[in-house]
Amino acid sequence: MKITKQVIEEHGLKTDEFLLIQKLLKRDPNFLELGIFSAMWNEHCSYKSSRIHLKNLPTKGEKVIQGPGENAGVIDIGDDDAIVFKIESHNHPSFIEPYQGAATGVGGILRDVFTMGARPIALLNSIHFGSPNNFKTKNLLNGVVSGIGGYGNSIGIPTVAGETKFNKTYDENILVNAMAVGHVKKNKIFYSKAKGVNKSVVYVGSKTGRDGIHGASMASAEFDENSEEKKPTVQVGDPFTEKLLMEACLELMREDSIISIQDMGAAGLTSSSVEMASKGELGIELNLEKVPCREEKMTPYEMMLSESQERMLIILEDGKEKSAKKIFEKWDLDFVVIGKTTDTKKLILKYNNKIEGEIPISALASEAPLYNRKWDKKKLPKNKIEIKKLKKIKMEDALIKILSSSNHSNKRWITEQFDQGVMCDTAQKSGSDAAIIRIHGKEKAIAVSVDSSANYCKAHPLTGGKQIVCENWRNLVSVGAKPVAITNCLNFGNPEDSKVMGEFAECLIGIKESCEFLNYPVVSGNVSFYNGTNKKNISPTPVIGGVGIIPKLKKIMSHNLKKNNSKIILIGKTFGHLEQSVFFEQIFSIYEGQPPEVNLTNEKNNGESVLEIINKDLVNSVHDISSGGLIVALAEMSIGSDYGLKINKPKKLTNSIEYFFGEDQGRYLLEIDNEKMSKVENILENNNIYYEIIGSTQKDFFEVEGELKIDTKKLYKINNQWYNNY
Amino acid sequence: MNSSVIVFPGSNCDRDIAVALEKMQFKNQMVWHKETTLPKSDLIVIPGGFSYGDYLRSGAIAGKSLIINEVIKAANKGCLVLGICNGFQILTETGLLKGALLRNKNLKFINKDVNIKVENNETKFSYKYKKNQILKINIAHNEGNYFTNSDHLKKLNNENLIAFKYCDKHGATKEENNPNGSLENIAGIYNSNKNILGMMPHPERMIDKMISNNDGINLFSSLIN
Amino acid sequence: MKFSVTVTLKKDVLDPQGKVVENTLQNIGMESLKSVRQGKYFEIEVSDQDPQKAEKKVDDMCKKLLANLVIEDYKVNKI
Amino acid sequence: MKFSVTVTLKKDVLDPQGKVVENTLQNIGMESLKSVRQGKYFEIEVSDQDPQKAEKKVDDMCKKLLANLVIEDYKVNKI
Ligand SMILES: Nc1ncnc2c1ncn2[C@@H]1O[C@H](COP(=O)(O)OP(=O)(O)O)[C@@H](O)[C@H]1O
Ligand SMILES: [Mg+2]
Repeated sequence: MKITKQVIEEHGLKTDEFLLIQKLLKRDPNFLELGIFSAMWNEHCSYKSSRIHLKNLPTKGEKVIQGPGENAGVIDIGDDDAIVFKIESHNHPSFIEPYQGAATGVGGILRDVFTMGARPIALLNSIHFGSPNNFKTKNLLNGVVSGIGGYGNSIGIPTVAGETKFNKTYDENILVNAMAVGHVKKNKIFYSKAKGVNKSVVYVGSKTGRDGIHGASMASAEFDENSEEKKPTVQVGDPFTEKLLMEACLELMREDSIISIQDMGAAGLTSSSVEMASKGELGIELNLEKVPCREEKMTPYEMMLSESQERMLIILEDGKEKSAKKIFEKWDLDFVVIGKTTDTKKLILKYNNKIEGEIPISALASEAPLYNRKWDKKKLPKNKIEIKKLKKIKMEDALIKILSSSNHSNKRWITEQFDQGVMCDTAQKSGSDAAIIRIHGKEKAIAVSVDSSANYCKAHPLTGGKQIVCENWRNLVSVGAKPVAITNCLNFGNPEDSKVMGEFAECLIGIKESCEFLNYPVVSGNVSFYNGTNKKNISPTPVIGGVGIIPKLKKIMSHNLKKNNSKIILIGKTFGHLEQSVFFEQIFSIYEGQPPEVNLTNEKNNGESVLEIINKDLVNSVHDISSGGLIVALAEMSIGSDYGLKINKPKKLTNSIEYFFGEDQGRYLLEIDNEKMSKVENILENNNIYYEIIGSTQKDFFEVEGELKIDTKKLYKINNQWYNNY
Repeated sequence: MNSSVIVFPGSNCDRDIAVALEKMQFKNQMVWHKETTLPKSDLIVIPGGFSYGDYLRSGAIAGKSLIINEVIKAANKGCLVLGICNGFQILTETGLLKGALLRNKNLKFINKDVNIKVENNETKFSYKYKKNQILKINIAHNEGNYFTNSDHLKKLNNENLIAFKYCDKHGATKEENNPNGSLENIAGIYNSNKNILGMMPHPERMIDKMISNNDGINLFSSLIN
Repeated sequence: MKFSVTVTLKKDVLDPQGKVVENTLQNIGMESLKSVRQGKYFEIEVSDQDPQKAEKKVDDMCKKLLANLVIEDYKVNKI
Repeated sequence: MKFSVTVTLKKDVLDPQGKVVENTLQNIGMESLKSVRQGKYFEIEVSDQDPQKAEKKVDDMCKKLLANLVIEDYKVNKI
């Protein structure tokens, strides 16, 4: 097979990248080697455009056991318990085949977590679709939701939280990000770093097929006359096999047999073997004729590049092959020793004893290209938009419009398709600020949430980056959890475009600032570039997944109003910032302007005070204020409960639209019993927190003095109809 | 009381039910599907989940497993058998319970807390409940739409073999409270001997107030005595 | 020897899946559509030489596993 | 006019269901079984009179809804 310019191009390699390959190998690569380089050097595996920015993120902390660089991050949650978590994107496959794309996305992230020895205990997802009016959207929504459920439900891990958004920026490129969270004993964490020479390299799991082989190879000569039949395809998920693989791996992990273990994700056998060898500064030799194959006549090229799902690579301690094999046989899975570790620091691929490829590991890993791409800084849009028409808007109409819109409707239609209760430790399900999962058999719990704000990030990436971390932090605080660490999935457009690269760089600066200030380190993550089509990039959409600790779960903190005639306290200052708000978007179709300012000091102080109030058991319910502003947050508190609200006229601001729909940051709503008010006020005053008592709960009506009065049942109906009518 | 929980590849509520049984003081054992003998058991539970991924038809493949023959033998001798969710589906596939569980009428997986009514409280599974007591129990299934022929349906009614029905919070068994299209809102049934119960709702998820409620407890406390 | 097997719901059993497909097809403009029923399809290869024996075997597979005769009918065809 | 449509996974696409069915059939004693692939089956009735037009329409339904051509093939037959 001749390596022509066209073949190189089809492998997504640039001319100078090919020159670098020649230099590193001191010769031309053969076709197999070229395929391996292309797999390892692509953006997805090499992080060549993002690495220099990612390295600025804070990744250390008192509670961090493992930061970025492993299959998933690990944090300490006290005693001998640790939590393993990570988020990953599956955007492109989900657009082509929504069910399978989303399903295999869930499967992939689960493997990242149980590879580390953790039993997965929760799944989350962040899904973004195009405009509901786009004719593709409905089908994509249906497919993605049933794919996520189809995999998660079947494997028996509760899907407990997530976010679903619609925005025309995703019309031709939806986002499907899946996050998995697992629990492990601190002394039983497994890593991917290989150790020792001449150790068995074992392949376990499903057989290898021609799934998802690098699209580039399609036109190559290896696909001959019957190429139609050999065409690479989207991967199909097999949750049943994944369940078996998970149980088998966890069973094997109870013994002392594993030196290192790595799932086969993107670039399958190639990236898993290279990663293990690279981390261990070793070589690895594979005998490809031993690879269990699903199809006949698979070539080394196909085996190395296949992205078949539900497979793992394990390096075993000497003499453990037999006992390990027995476990995998019990679970009806393949278990084959396909190679060994070596001291050559090379990847050597043999097929029936003939060497088919030989590449120094460093050439694939540490010496892979690294780019400092050009990026443009975004200026904060200066002019404040003046809206004279504001006075003409009836608050009730605006509220109803927002509550019945696709983005603000109740997501029950989606979450009821997910098993949220399996494993019997889900103390708080979807629909709340954050889900709460009890650690099995213990009193402690974790809280989890995923968040994004593409509109803010687009308007001003730096502020947007800051804001999502804060919003995520706030969500955990609202359920009484102390936020510990985050994972992030950075969904952006084409990094070769300096505008996109600027969005990326600045979002990361924002994320970094918030994480540092809040002591909220990044322990894992994933970058997805090239989201978009025909030079139209998606709005920058970093997604933050956060985990917090509740040391003793005594009472579930939720945002549903609990009692009649209790007081409502608004914590944090309200300025009435309407630009980039849902109100402007929905009512005036205004998309310009700057996002609300993020004040990290207030954010931290407000949040910590809320936690203090929750911990002292002084509050009935808590809700953070986010998109839609105060009024939407108040409505949400009422909708999920048996009570309404009576809210006073705002005292300071003259314009009530600004007051109620503004999206100023760092704010919370608390429902407090009358007799506990003085204690709460004391805490807030001691901590120097700005707050207002804005009203109280009542029966049957959601009411804002002089503005609106709506039956709570009607409010519920308004909020619950969109999906059923779609 | 000795209980056995049968574990198939793909079962995923096996731990949940084991936790519930142990909490209620059963001496429980997990039994792998490849076993050919059952430990001494007063109660056999076939747990929920996705045995064999629910491939082909939910419960169909588990219905052909080795251990199932032993379950059938034990059941025919009068051993108590409880099938929850996928367990109910497996029991119908083996013929221990009649009828079949079709796909939910909305063709979607449904997970939510629903109200069910105790139709018969005079069995070993249910006597700690009151007749017509309304329970709030979680359902989580794709195929819970109970179907049977009209003769058998008559028999279910005449012989008081309907265990639970989906209802509203006052106990009315209206169509709008039927989550999955099940005939006559049926959520669970007994065999003629009333030693076998199959039900779609998950009582094992309702034994802990911190997580949900306690409405499932009386099923287990009925059984333990 | 290869056989195709189709398994369909019995006439008196409701086929919500087929119904949804039917509605969707009508919604996307297939007016002349009268009805859709959905079922399962299998392609089965057996090594038996004798066609009759082979067909008998496939029939057996249907009865024992592929179809639930409480709710489903099946058909076997040599292909 | 009635048509049958079978939708099957493309040859190289993983068929987890077929695999499990195959294993189970072998386990319950069907030794001569070589392979099973599982797919979907539809019976479609249309009111068109012209067989060619009708078939074209059914073909259209397959392309638009019944099959995902990324991973599936389909066949239409008049019955
Ligand atoms: N945005 C990010 N922030 C922090 N760490 C990241 C980010 N993106 C990727 N990483 C880290 O880089 C490593 C490689 O990521 P990835 O290729 O997604 O893992 P995998 O090989 O498991 O798919 C992981 O340890 C991941 O946590
Ligand atoms: Mg990984």
